Amino acid sequence: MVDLSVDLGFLKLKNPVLAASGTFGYGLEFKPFYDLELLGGFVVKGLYLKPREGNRPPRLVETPSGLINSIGLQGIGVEAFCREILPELAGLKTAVIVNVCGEEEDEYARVAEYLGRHRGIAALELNISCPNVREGGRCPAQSPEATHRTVKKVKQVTSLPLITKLSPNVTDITAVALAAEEAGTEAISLINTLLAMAIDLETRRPKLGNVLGGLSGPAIKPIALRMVFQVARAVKVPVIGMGGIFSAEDALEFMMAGAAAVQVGTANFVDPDACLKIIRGLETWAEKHGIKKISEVTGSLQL
Amino acid sequence: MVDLSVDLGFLKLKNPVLAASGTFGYGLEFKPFYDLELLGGFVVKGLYLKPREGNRPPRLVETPSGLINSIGLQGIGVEAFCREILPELAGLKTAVIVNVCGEEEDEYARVAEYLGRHRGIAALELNISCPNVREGGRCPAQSPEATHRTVKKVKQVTSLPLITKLSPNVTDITAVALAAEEAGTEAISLINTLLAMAIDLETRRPKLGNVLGGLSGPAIKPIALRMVFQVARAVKVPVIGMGGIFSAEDALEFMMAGAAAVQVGTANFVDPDACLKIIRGLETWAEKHGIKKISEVTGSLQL
Amino acid sequence: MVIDRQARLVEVESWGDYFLFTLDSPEIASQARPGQFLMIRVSETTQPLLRRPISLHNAEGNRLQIFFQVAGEGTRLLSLKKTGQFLDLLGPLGKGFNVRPEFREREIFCVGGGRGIAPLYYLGRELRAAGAQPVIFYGGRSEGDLPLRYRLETAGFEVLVSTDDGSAGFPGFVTSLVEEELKKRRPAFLYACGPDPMMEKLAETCRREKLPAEFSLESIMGCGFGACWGCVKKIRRDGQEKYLKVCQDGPVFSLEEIVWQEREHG
Amino acid sequence: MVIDRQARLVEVESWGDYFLFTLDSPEIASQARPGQFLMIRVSETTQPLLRRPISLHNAEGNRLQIFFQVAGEGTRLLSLKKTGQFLDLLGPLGKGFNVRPEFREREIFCVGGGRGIAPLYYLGRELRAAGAQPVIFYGGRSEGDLPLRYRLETAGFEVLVSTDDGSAGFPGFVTSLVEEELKKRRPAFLYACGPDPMMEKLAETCRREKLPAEFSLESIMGCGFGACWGCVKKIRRDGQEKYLKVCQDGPVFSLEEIVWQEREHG
Ligand SMILES: Cc1cc2nc3c(=O)[nH]c(=O)nc-3n(C[C@H](O)[C@H](O)[C@H](O)COP(=O)(O)OP(=O)(O)OC[C@H]3O[C@@H](n4cnc5c(N)ncnc54)[C@H](O)[C@@H]3O)c2cc1C
Ligand SMILES: Cc1cc2nc3c(=O)[nH]c(=O)nc-3n(C[C@H](O)[C@H](O)[C@H](O)COP(=O)(O)OP(=O)(O)OC[C@H]3O[C@@H](n4cnc5c(N)ncnc54)[C@H](O)[C@@H]3O)c2cc1C
Ligand SMILES: Cc1cc2nc3c(=O)[nH]c(=O)nc-3n(C[C@H](O)[C@H](O)[C@H](O)COP(=O)(O)O)c2cc1C
Ligand SMILES: Cc1cc2nc3c(=O)[nH]c(=O)nc-3n(C[C@H](O)[C@H](O)[C@H](O)COP(=O)(O)O)c2cc1C
Ligand code: FES
Ligand code: FES
Repeated sequence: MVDLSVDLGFLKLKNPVLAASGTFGYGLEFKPFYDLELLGGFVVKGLYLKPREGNRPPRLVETPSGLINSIGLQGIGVEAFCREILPELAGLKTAVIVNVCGEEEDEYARVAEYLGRHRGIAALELNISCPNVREGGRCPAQSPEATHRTVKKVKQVTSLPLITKLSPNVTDITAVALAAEEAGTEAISLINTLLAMAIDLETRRPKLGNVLGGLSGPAIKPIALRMVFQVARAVKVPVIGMGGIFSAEDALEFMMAGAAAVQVGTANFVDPDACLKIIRGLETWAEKHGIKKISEVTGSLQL
Repeated sequence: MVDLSVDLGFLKLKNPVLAASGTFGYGLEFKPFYDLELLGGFVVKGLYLKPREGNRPPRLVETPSGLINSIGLQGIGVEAFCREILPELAGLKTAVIVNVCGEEEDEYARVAEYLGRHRGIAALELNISCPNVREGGRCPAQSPEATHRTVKKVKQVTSLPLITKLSPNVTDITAVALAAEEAGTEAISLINTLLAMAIDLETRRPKLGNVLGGLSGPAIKPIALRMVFQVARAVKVPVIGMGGIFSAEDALEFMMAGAAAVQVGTANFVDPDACLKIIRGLETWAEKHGIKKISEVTGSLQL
Repeated sequence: MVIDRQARLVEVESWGDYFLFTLDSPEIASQARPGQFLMIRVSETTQPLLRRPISLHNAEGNRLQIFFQVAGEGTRLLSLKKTGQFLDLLGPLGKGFNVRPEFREREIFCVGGGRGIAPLYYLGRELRAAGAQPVIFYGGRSEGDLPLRYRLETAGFEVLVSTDDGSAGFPGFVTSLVEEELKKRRPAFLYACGPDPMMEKLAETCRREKLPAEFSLESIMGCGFGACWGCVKKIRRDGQEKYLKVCQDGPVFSLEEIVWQEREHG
Repeated sequence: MVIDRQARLVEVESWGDYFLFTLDSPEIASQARPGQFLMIRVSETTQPLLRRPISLHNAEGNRLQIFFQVAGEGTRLLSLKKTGQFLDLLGPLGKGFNVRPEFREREIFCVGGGRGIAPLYYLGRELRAAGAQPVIFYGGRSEGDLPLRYRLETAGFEVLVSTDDGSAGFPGFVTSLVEEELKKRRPAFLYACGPDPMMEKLAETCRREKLPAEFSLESIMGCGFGACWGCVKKIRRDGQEKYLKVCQDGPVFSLEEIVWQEREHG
């Protein structure tokens, strides 16, 4: 029997596999496919204070081994979430993590504060890295200073553990990670999507209603893995890796590179039971390699 | 008959398709496949002052719809190039562009100066964006200041037109492009490869001898296209777009986004006659769409 | 809603670019309703990455049928599957057509353009079972684009065909054929599935004629089961216009709910 | 060196994971030499992206043969090709084995491990044509890994087989079998192709026995024709150690040129 549990310090997970925000709905969408309690946890879709309409369609384009999305964080807002959805999730024996959004720095704090008053939330994930809601795809996670300020503000208003989610659209990902760590984040997750574009030759217009979008899926895995490797060597807090994870083997690469846990995003669309398959695959791999505790894999890369 | 020629101001090309540096050898490798004079031009592999051994193998890893390389600019050096190769290229009726490298800023200038004393070179492409030769994948094109300084130094020692090649591993690609423009570059080319990594689960070691490498191919096209779009709107000098171009349709997307010409890289490995196919595809597409001059496509994207 | 990774392809019929697959998938077949769809895995590699949405053309006993046209790489790969191979299906998905008791003994127009004909066979069967009289309109560019004509006719449906080039049936758009028929008879309801221009024209006609209708919409889909918010269209519901999910709240919407947007990109 | 996008697959033989393809490719066949290889397109999508290097197993008249083992996604896709389909080949590539006049009437050892046997059939034919006496050593993990044994024997070659598990022929590594034979006879030359551990062991033996040899090396290849510098190995030539291209300067190198590196990653 392999021990799949991982301890992030502020949070114990029964296994290192979390479903990524924006790809797992509010969790309930996946109930027809498997028992959510089998997951290490899941991160619900990003929430603002108010309901959001989201971006103009088309919102998706497929690209070679990848997917560009420009959803623009359509959602019901934190109040409706706490009223209508959270009660259904709160009893689950798995880590429910809420992805926190904000138009400006203060909104992040207000959403976090609101959520902090409710039960059933294991941690907050601070989404300062969505490329789909600001002009030109900009986001706070592109600046160490803005990252530091936002994390700090949120830490002041909630005692829930905080995972700060970084953007890959930066020159030096470690600088941003260190800023988040300094400001007191309990963990770092990365990567969000890469700012991208596609053009329709017939109409000569962008394929996405919002012009730019975020690239995810297997195409970005090599970039994500590099960034997780760099960040894990730079910070002391646990790192949660993601970007194109479609198999247990992919997840293991991220763990070897230094991730304590992983998130699975786009794969959930292709195979609704992707997380489950990955958890089982981790177990099989560990058994085959005589590994007793999966957490031993974290950072085991040899240079 | 479609007019495929494009005028970059400092250089007229018979068509907008150039073979990209590092993927076309010194040009001669492609002679068995077609007449090099059919090309708009080609960029030879990056050259330093001295011969270079390159990085430790393995140097290549395939990833979903992509390729990571860590060649490390193995090459014969600028002297041997001018002595042994250039005479064979100089007579060709196509634009021969030389990719200029340097360990530090002064070396770029010395390589450029040396090349400036030879005939048969249409332009220099300043490779300040290779992720495979410095610690942690860093390069001058990650800083507007270093970019400005390097371009300026090179401009002082040569009258050959200069194309500055940018790195995608930055927060704000337009800032770097503007710095290069300010320092006097005649054109901007982008993107070089994205810093990436892959891990071998069995050995628990990086798959590349050099640990990190640069990702190219269709996987990165959506990111490259976005950056070309951003840069073309920011600068006045012509932009040469590349990153995952495998078909005439891909090339057209880059042109609509603002590229005056394109470069074809990794595709040359898969189909040695990729550039030729793309040139023919451009012609067919233009005919079908009643376009008389291909250069009309540049920047024709509607928002 | 289930994942069936072992749906055996038992029969393939094809006409040029058009394919009719018969699949063994007891669990999905037992839950299916007309207007619902499947998400089908077309490749074992990461390219193309996503499943492809394809309507249920029919479900009977343990069997499903789909009818599709090769539109790009994904449907091309699907078309290469051979009898005996297994397909990986997710379904049935979405809300289907609503067949109402008051349709009994009334004529119901079912209008399909091109591949949009796919769900109307199943719908026609359901209408007939409910005692209604389906009239199937089938429009295509040319005679070769009407491969299901014979199948629909032999199933005993009244089938009216049109071709843009006049090579078969009514010469002109299927929407004009519907207009012509409306001069002659008054159906109780209209169902439609087809390309955007056809749908917009039909919407106009229905509004003018005050003919209640349901339209099956297409949209690029990330997941097909409500998890990605990628497939939305603007819908008027409960007095508000909002982006609803085509995969979950649709693909069938009632005509008056649909907000026809200025032409979307792409 | 040509691109042949219309190489028709005329025959497929297979044994478990191992495949022997016969292809119609007159132009490549007419230029080919033993030890050279092809770069084969395995997918029409971008995944897998690169062509795959596969040795020439044989060339005769208009026909080429390749022999390969499924190692991953690329070779798996290749193995799915059916008779009558067309393959997209680039070749012949690289420098082949050097067969010298002085081999005439001498015994020549040709050592292949696993899929490394692939080029030795063609080499054996060439050696025989040059009047030499090839002795083919064929090692595999188990009897099932020696699918070409019968083919080599019926071609009239002297074939010595070994299996790691002793299920056929000499029990043990093929390198030990070579050692055993060297106690009995003295060949003029040795050629080898196989997995790294086999090659390193053989290199030791050859050096000790002062037996001249050529080894065919493998490497991950970007292009196969010298354009990417991706396939290099450290080679001692003209008094210097440098990274030479396996695709262009190899894949065959003479033993004394090869610099055995501490085990590479990956
Ligand atoms: C609910 C639903 C049911 C459908 N049922 C059928 C059916 O029964 N038979 C059938 O032939 N087709 C059906 N379609 C359309 C089918 O899904 C698309 O033709 C297919 O996804 C195209 O994939 P591709 O890889 O072949 O082409 P691509 O190369 O992906 O695209 C080719 C063209 O089709 C467009 N396209 C891509 N995806 C979709 C999509 N999901 N919907 C509409 N257009 C798209 C692209 O923008 C492009 O212009 C249905 C679509 C939906 C949403
Ligand atoms: C000159 C040359 C000639 C060859 N001739 C033959 C032959 O005749 N028959 C045959 O069965 N195989 C031959 N090979 C090996 C064959 O090219 C690889 O097995 C194949 O490329 C693996 O591709 P894949 O997609 O199936 O597996 P992948 O999933 O790409 O890889 C599976 C495993 O093989 C390794 N690998 C990948 N590419 C290569 C490569 N180019 N060389 C060696 N290992 C690799 C990977 O690191 C991995 O461990 C030859 C290789 C070279 C370089
Ligand atoms: C359709 C879609 C919606 C997303 N929405 C969110 C979101 O609401 N909040 C967030 O932090 N990340 C969001 N992401 C990013 C993912 O959580 C993840 O960081 C990214 O997709 C990379 O992982 P993947 O390649 O496994 O998908 C979204 C991604 C996709 C594809
Ligand atoms: C094997 C390889 C070697 C490369 N060498 C160079 C080089 O010497 N100089 C340079 O400026 N870019 C080099 N590049 C980057 C390409 O020129 C190009 O910018 C990049 O690959 C993106 O284009 P593509 O996706 O079409 O390949 C190299 C790329 C590859 C794949
Ligand atoms: S396709 Fe994902 S929500 Fe509709
Ligand atoms: S494989 Fe490209 S140089 Fe050898």
